[in-house]
Amino acid sequence: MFVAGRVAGLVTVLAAFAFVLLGLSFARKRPMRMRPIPGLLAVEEAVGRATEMGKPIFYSPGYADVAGTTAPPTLAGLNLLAHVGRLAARYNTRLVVTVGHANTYALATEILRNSYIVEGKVDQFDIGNIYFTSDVQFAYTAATVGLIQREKPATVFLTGYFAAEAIVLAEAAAATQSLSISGTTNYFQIPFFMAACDYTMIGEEFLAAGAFISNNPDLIGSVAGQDYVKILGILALLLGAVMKSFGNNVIFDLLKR
Amino acid sequence: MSADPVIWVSSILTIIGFSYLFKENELYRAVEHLYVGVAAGYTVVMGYTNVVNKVWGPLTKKGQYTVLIPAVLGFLLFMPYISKSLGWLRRLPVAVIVAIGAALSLRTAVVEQFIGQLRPAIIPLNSINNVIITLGTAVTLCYFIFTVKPNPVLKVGVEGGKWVIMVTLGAAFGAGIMGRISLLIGRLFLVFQDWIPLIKKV
Amino acid sequence: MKRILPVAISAVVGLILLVDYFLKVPALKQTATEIQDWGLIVAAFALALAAVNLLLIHGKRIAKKDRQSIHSFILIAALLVTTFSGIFIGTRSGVFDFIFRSVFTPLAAVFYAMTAFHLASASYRAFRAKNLQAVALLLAGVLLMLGRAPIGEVIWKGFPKIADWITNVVNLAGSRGILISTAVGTVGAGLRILAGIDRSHLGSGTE
Amino acid sequence: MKTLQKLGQIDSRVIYALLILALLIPLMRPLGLPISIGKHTQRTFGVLDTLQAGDKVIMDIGYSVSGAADVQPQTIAVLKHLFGKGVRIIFVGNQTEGPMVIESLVKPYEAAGKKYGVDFCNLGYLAGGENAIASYCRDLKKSYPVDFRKNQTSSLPILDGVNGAKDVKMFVFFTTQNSDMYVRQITQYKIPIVGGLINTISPQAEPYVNAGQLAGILVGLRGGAEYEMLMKAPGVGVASMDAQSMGHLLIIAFIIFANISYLATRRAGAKGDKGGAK
Repeated sequence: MFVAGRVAGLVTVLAAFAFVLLGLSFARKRPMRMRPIPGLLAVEEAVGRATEMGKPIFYSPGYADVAGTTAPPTLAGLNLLAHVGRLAARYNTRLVVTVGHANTYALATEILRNSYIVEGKVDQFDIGNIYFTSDVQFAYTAATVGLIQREKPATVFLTGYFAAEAIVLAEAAAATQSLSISGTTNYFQIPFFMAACDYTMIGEEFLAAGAFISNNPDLIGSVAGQDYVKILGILALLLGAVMKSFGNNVIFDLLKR
Repeated sequence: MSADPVIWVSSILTIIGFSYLFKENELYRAVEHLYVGVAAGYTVVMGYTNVVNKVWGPLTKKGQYTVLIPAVLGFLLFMPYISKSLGWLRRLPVAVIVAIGAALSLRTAVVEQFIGQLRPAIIPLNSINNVIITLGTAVTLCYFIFTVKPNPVLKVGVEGGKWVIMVTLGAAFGAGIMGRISLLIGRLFLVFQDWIPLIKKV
Repeated sequence: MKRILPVAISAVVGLILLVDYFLKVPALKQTATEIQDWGLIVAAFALALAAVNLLLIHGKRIAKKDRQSIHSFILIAALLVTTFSGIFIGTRSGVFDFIFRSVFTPLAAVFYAMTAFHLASASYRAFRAKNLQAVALLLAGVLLMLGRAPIGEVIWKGFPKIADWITNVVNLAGSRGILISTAVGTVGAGLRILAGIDRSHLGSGTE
Repeated sequence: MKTLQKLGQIDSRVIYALLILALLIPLMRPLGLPISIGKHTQRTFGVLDTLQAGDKVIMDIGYSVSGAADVQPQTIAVLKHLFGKGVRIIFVGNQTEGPMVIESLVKPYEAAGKKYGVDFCNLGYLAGGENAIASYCRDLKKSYPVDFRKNQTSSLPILDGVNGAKDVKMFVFFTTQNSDMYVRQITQYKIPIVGGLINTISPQAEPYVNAGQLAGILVGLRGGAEYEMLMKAPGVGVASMDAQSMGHLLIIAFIIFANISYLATRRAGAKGDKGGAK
């Protein structure tokens, strides 16, 4: 019935499912709190800076699609865009966006229009500020860099899915002396963001930020559920190591099953 | 200089590509579009080959009619271009691909990455390096816990996690720079060895 | 129908593949293999999606006859020539090989290699140690670069050892932590999709 | 202070030119810096060296041509090793470019007498990413009914008795992507997996090597250079190493300079603020 070597995995999957459901039910009952994330806390400051300087805010969720493997970071980027859009509408600050993929473009326009509606400023919503470039990586990059150079924004958001172009965009942001907030799940690009941007959200930290800013209890609950699995992992790891130091292999062997 | 037309064309395209660094220009934009077109066409050819091998062949030569199911599903991907009211049918093949992807990565991520990486991290704490490896893994995990109420233990974990992650990202930073330099060296070989023989061949 | 059917398909497909992996059910083996194969075929069809999109967008641009239409013309011509030579003359033909080696390969490589230049100018202007953690990142990166390039060893024998320690000890711990955490994320996301909690991949519901 | 500020305003194009010179000069006039063999390369060589004449391996050419410069030298050196030993290689391609790259890689060997279908075969590209790997490892001939040269795979002698990854001695892949999907999908077949990686992703593969899930890795162009040394056949990899060194030194110099001027201006800025308050 069971496959040797996969039993521990099966138990983990079932536990994870239970934990996610548990997290969901908690999150649906009452709002959950999240550990403060500097990059997220800086969002208001960043928008305020643009308002004070009278310069635009630039936002890119990346060139990727909202379907497939690039979906989670792109969607997190769009969730954050909705929030930034509301702040921009509230403070009457221009928000310029570039999007690379047709599907993402459709969602981004829908989301931003909604942000302006919520703030009661639908008349100020200008679809011309959302640029659809190309889903070809470097064509998108060239267009985005050109826009950053022309607009000289006070604040640059590079929050979504980014690959090799990350360094090019981050450098363009630094060259215009703008405050930059970045976030992606692509680990190979995070160091470049980290070195060149003012704030960087790292991997899952960015996904969690996107979930919390969306106010969607299903997403938040699932973050909580995953936290429980991680805690379980940490406990198994530490306990196992301590026991192994004293020659006891119980936990180590359990994980072999 | 080389007499090979492949070397000539690729070197000239390379130089036009690099001309962007000097100034964005019309030629650069032209080769950019050329690239997008060729890449998309190339991908279509590969997809076509797959479909011929996996659908047309089995259907006509072996009479395997079951391959029609995925073929129809594949066709439905293009529904939004054909009919507005039936565009939603695109969701069916998308549901299939996404579910396969999710299930395949879920089932092996838990065994090979979650359990498979927890187990080798359980090592006797008998050397400084072993302690760093085990504790480092634990605090890195702490950094990615977001919803648990802050307590002193978790705070120490998160703070420690930050440092381990920074050094880890530093390693990725160095490796990333190395890789980019290699790629540029590759282009220099093309232009200054294969095309204009400035670099001696080994 | 529009909502439930795709979710039901995802759930059934997912369940079959999960059960097939975790439990010994010989009856499912063939079905699971078949489903995976179907996925390959659908994915092959999906490869043409980008081309169709490009043809539509750039076809419209050519019809508009604006300044950019020459670029769109180049794009469509390149797309069609490549496609036809690959399909009708053959992938092992001289024409297709020429396009691949003299146009596709160098252009793919040049766009990627260009990031090396941006990296150089970023290291000159943008990579700044804004806080102690950024110092740790930059320092680890520089030490790794010195340890991995032959010249580092010539300057000081210790550099490769430090680079090894960074990668094999600290990076091992950090990468492992990230890996485990990402695995949990993958499991969570997978479960959400298969259980129909997360339907974002099916679109926003307006189609 | 002023010179520092002026230096900070150098045109980007000057920086680009410096980078080209730093790489081009050592390529034209090699310094011949010694290249020591790292433990990853040594270990990987040892693993691949256990293969005997007639053994079959699956080799996934999973790199894109955009990143080929970092990975291809390794591939060439490993092919020299394996073909030289008489190992039989089943090629597959996980990126669309794969099959065309494979054809160019095998060309010299085919000219030298290696027989298609017996000593090697090119199964081509299979769409689907991770699912493609999972599928062909599970059922090779179902996933690939026809190879890239339009032969029925059931007619290829090299595939006699090979139904999946469990029937070969080893799995070797070269990639510009992540190694995650290979580890996830192939570890279950209990055969050694060897990965040739682009530099960028190599630190993340370290836990897999430590856990034994990857039997060995080769890292970027340097890995290729080291393998060339072990094969006593210096090629592009070895020829690039001096340039690689100079490139690193230049970038490090840039980073150090940038941070000195950053610290200096920040300190000057802090003083200036105080002055302003008075």
